[in-house]
Amino acid sequence: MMPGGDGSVVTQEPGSPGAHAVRPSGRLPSTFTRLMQRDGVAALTALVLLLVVGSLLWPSFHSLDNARNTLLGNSYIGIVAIGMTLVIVSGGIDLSVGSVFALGGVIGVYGNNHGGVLLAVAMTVVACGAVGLLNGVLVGYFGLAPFIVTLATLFGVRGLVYQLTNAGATTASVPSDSTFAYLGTGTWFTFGVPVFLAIGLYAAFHLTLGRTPFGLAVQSIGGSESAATLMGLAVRRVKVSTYVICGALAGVAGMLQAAQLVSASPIIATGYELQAIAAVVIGGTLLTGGSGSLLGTAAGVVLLGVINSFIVELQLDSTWNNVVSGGFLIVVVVMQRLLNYRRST
Amino acid sequence: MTFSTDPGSPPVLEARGVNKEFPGVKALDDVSLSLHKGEVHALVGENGAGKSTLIKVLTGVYPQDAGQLFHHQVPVTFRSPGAAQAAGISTIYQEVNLVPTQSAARNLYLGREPRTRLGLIDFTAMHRAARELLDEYSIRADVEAPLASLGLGTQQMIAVARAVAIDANVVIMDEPTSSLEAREVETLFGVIDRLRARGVAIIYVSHRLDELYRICDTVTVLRDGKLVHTGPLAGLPRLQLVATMLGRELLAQTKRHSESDEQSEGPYAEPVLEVRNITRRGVLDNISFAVRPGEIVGLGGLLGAGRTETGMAVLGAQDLDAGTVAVDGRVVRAGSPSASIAAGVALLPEDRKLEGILPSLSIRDNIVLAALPRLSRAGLVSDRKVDEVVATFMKQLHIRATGPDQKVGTLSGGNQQKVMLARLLCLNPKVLILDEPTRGIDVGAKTEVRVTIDELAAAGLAVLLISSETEELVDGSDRIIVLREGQVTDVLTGDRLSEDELVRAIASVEPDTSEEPTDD
Amino acid sequence: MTEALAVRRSDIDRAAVSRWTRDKGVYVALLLLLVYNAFFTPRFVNLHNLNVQLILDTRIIVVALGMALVIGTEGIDLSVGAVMALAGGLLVQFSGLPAIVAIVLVLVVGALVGLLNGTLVAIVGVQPIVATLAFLFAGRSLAQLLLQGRNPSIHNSAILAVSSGSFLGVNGLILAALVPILLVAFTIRRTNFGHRLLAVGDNARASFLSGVPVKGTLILVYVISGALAAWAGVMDTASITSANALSSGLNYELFAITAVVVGGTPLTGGRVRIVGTVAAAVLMQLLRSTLIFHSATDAESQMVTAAVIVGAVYVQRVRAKS
Amino acid sequence: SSQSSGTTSSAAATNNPTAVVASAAPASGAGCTATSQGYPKVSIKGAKVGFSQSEPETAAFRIAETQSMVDEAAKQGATLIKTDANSQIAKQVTDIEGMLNQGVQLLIVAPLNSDGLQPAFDAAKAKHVPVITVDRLVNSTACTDYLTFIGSDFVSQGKRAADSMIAATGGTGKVAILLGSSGNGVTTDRTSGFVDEIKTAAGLSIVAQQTANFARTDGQTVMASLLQAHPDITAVYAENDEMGIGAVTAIKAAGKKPGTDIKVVSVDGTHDAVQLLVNGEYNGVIESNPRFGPLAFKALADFEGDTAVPAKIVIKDGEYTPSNATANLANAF
Ligand SMILES: Nc1ncnc2c1ncn2[C@@H]1O[C@H](COP(=O)(O)OP(=O)(O)OP(=O)(O)O)[C@@H](O)[C@H]1O
Ligand SMILES: Nc1ncnc2c1ncn2[C@@H]1O[C@H](COP(=O)(O)OP(=O)(O)OP(=O)(O)O)[C@@H](O)[C@H]1O
Ligand SMILES: [Mg+2]
Ligand SMILES: [Mg+2]
Repeated sequence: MMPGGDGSVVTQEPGSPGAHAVRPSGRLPSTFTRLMQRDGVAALTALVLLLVVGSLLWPSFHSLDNARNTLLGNSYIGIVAIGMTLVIVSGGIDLSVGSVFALGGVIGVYGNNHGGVLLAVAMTVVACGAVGLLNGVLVGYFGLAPFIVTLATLFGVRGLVYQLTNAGATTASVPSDSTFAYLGTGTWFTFGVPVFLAIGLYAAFHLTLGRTPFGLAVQSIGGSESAATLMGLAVRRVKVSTYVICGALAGVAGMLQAAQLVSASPIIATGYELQAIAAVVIGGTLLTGGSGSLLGTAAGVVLLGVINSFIVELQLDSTWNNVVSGGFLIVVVVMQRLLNYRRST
Repeated sequence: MTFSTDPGSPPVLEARGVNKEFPGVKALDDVSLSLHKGEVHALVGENGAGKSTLIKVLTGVYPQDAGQLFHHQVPVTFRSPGAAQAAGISTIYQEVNLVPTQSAARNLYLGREPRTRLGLIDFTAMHRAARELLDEYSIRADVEAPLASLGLGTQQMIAVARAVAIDANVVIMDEPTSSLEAREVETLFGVIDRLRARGVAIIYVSHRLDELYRICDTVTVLRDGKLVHTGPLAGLPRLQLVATMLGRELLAQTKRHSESDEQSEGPYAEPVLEVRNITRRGVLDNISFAVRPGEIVGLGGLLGAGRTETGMAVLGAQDLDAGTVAVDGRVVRAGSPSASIAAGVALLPEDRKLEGILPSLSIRDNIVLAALPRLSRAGLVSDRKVDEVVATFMKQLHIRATGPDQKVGTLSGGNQQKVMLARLLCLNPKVLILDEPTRGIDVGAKTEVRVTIDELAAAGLAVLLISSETEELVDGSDRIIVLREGQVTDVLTGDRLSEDELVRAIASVEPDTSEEPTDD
Repeated sequence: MTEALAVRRSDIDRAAVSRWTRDKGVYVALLLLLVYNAFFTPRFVNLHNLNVQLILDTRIIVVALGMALVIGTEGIDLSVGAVMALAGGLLVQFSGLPAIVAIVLVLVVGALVGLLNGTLVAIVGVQPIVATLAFLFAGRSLAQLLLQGRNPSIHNSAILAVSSGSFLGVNGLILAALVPILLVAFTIRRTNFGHRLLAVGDNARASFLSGVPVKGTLILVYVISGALAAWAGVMDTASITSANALSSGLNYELFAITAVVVGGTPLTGGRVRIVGTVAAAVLMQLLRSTLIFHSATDAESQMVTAAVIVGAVYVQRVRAKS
Repeated sequence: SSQSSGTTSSAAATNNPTAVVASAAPASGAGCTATSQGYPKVSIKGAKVGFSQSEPETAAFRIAETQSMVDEAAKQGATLIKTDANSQIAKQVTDIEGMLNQGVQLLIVAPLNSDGLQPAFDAAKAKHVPVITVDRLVNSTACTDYLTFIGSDFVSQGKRAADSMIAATGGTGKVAILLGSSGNGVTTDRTSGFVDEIKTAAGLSIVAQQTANFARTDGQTVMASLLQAHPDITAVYAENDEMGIGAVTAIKAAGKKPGTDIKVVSVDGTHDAVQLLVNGEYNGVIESNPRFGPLAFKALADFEGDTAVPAKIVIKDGEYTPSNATANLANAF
């Protein structure tokens, strides 16, 4: 959650009239627990721990090269996870991001080859934002369940991508010295351009979610949609906006990946929706919505990436990657639950 | 204390010939209402009469099927609650309508947040303003803590503060006092007086007649979705108001202890419920008491005193740090309501919506839920027995519905409460814990519920009655245990069983402390 | 207080019509598809083809049954596809044992996965989608490790009989699905557990306070889902006569959820429609084969499927404000 | 994900499906050596060699491919480091860069896609590590971006499958195609090669093409529906063995005899498919030889030893026919 919203308890002046709302002190969580409950701190801690252990075990682990690779390789899913965080905080879910990612690549390459990098960006944002708009309208205005709506677009958009590429027969690529390719392959201070774009987007949306009325509205709608409606918020418009942002960001991520690969692939990014959800959850955002942290999501994304580096260093069969990721997911969510003092059921 | 309103002046807000139906129910049938500047307008009626629906139509939550709204005599259509709010109509809906995961400050300023020069939200300013606002209404709460961590009453007061802080010309309050205690009710009335002085028009819904007569100028009575009376309140006799609401006379009501003192002290009756030294760190501190068959024991105290927690502990809904609960002399396992229920304990939860009803299931499923084990054999449910039980209780408790298949979520609050009662009664319990059993139910139903409780006690049940209404507690109990910060501070019996004594016992431990409890 | 509510006749009619389309939407869609095929698709509407289509659909139906129960508790089980793959892998591992023993062991493992999911959901309090996501990641990989990349064939005739056998002229796979359908429908309708499951799905806290063993109910639901998924894995293995860690049950969690939701079970819990689920699974399979009959490309199939899902869910939507 | 890919010689079908021989026919331009590229000379023995696999090692093809790398590395006394991109191109780039960080001196890559590995190649070039690509041709420049490519295009596999089909059917009949995953280059190539070649037999017509995702279950379900939609189908071309085997179960379930009533031809050369061929329930399997190890290490040795390495190296693979299947069953992977 955002500054000031971390649930810290301010000491109250004793003795003033109406002092009945004082919480019994025995129920107060310890400072440590409260710190860990702060969204994302647990993921960040785990990340630091893994990094320290990895660095101690293998000298190549903490090399700049490794950092460069891990960050670049995960910047795309990272951008996808931003939109996913917004949607989840608003109480929804978006399963279509993987397909939209592929669409973004195809549209971006088409746009670049028919008018240059600006057209590529514009077309990607518009086309993928339109998918988000469709999702958002079906969810917000027609009252359909987000899970099933975006499941349908997961299928439908992938079909559209096949249609556009003639089932992969028409592959489009871009010249590797074009500005478009630079977006994916260029480096600043030896780090890939997508890494900086992702960091910039994280910063921007961190502020949006935590410090703007729109972000507060997103959190409130996730907390209680009916209350948000009765309080006069434009619930439907905000919901639609989150899906539009999510679609557009997934498309942009796909476009950047296409730029890195200097070509678009229609089969890319299957299963990204689950990876993004996993990253968001590991980052401490509850799937029930209401609050969430982009810093946590960022930590979650990098954490999953670092696990992959671990597997490489351990020389394990890559099949173990999924087993370890799955196990790790369980450990993290169980930890989060155990740290959560409020009783369940 | 009626302020001079001006009925001759043009109405601020007016509804003409409003109709609204839900599948199977005509909730509003040709209802008209006009609201004038500086007027406090009572809107009353039985549970399910259509009060909340009218308010929702007035404020853009539901579109009406027919009829027209006028705001300052201009025909209007509010497409959303937001639109009504923007037009200066501020509403406290019947459900507590704040976002539980957000802080009090954010709830207060949601939609109109103070901004810094960069256009970002200025949380420092927001928190400062929120603290000032809550101080103004004597609400003690941490403005940065999530709302869900505050008590129900505090939440309700924050909802009031939010509604009033919006610069409004109409303020609508749907049962604002149902979860408030006496002191907060006074604060609220102060607020209403100030609003009235500013010329704000107010619609006030409550089932508590005392309150209506204290603050309202006009009254509109709804029955079965139809308007049956509208006019000045002063001069309208109470009994006549009630008769207009119900369409019949009220049941006679008795004061319990005046006539049953002796029999409840029967020396032979062994206690059926024995609570010994139950302790839950920070919440309950070494509480002991016993309830005999046929006895109604009241639990009194301020909000957060631990009454609900005590009830939950007796039901075994939570683990205890120490102490035991015994039914019929046998200790019941803590942490397992099913064991307690099997032993004969039943509890009516305080928060009907969150802890009571299964909204999308039928009345039938709701009633038999707890009794399933005894209505089935070898894990298979007997439809015949279920139908029998459901029919019996729907009749006995006068549950108004299209049939046993109606979803409970679509019933009015009072009827939901009766469904809850039916769920407990078909268990044939020995010990009945009733947590705020008459909260939010109309006068007719309230007397029915109270009479039912008396009958149950007479039939030999042990009843633990939790209520924030001192009158209900005093009239309905044989003995009142007063809790404060999780400790038993007093037990009222015999002569001390009066409202004055109860208020004094609840407010302070030492008789000399005036009104400031020495808390920390 | 018991007098009849003022209800006009036309109101009932309108409400009844909207409720009818909501409840019977799947069947209408199924009928429409059959009528369309009767006129426009040669060789489609005949007993033989419909029988073939039904057989092809049995695996999804079995998975969807468990999913329907889980969704009834306001949960979701993403692990079912992975459990199917794992079941196939295990069945091969147990090939030395008598068929019955091998199958039972596989079902037990499926139930154990359900126990893990259920424990995470009910005891630890992890959200279902996350709790089962972990096994979705891990389960298929475990099956891969188990099979070490081979797709070993099954030769045990007793296991193969699950698919190729028949009883009284009814195909083995159809029987293999029919039995669970009847069991689950009976459970929901007539048993204590069925009633409690819906209660937990509607309001878990209220159910707990009413003495419902919420945790036990939830765990049992996931156990059933796991066991049914394992059974579907056995059916799949028998049907294709081999185990395949990579493709067996791939995306079945999504297909099953689709069938359940299109069949009229809301994701918000408190309601389960078994016949609707089966009808929806059949609808989706007939849709797929209709597209095959009309030589649709993969791209077209996927887009049509998406549109049908949205359409079906739209017709059955419960009004947002009620 | 594709379960199969592979290479064939540019030559037509041979009778010997087993031979794995490098035909070091000098291809375009001059050869490529460590000296000519200014790379440091590395002795294979004791060298750290990286192998980047593209897809999960669940398909028999991928296992055989990786195993041949492992075996050959052991034989040459090199240390092999493996990664697996799990069908994600971005991961493959990261994998390769990760291995470079770990200090591998030689690289063998099985690319997931024809495009997209350029960043990895650039990283290798920067560290002067030669890269051999196997089984899928990439759109980069040989010798500069990567050392050499071992394999050929899938179009010819489709062509050879068509030839096998023509032989099996005698040139008449109605053919259904079970396509691999949509959007996959292998699918596109194996389809176009087959479709072009089948035109040479006037009596054969293609009546249906449906996706079965390279998976056995889908092969079965799609084939079952196709048999209903087109009862006159007499032959099936499956773009990998898995789908072909699935089709065989569907054909049997429909009461027809695979191999006789309906001819089945597929691409790969897995043990299961060849066994069906032995049983007479199959009509042809075009091999996709996965055993790149020896060729790859030889090319590396040549490069380091300043023997010119051609831009493209051809791996010889063959075809299982009803007549040679029994004899060669042991060679199937
Ligand atoms: N102002 C508050 N802030 C935080 N927690 C509170 C507050 N008031 C009550 N609580 C907690 O909520 C629970 C409510 O106490 P409980 O409901 O037993 O009191 P009560 O006497 O029944 O009051 P109520 O009238 O609200 O039901 C207790 O666990 C208490 O710790
Ligand atoms: N969303 C809804 N769907 C269906 N029926 C509804 C809905 N809301 C209200 N009703 C029905 O409309 C009628 C009027 O309900 P309403 O909530 O307005 O009563 P009320 O006067 O506010 O009662 P209470 O005093 O219990 O709050 C009731 O019969 C109720 O069952
Ligand atoms: Mg009301
Ligand atoms: Mg209470």
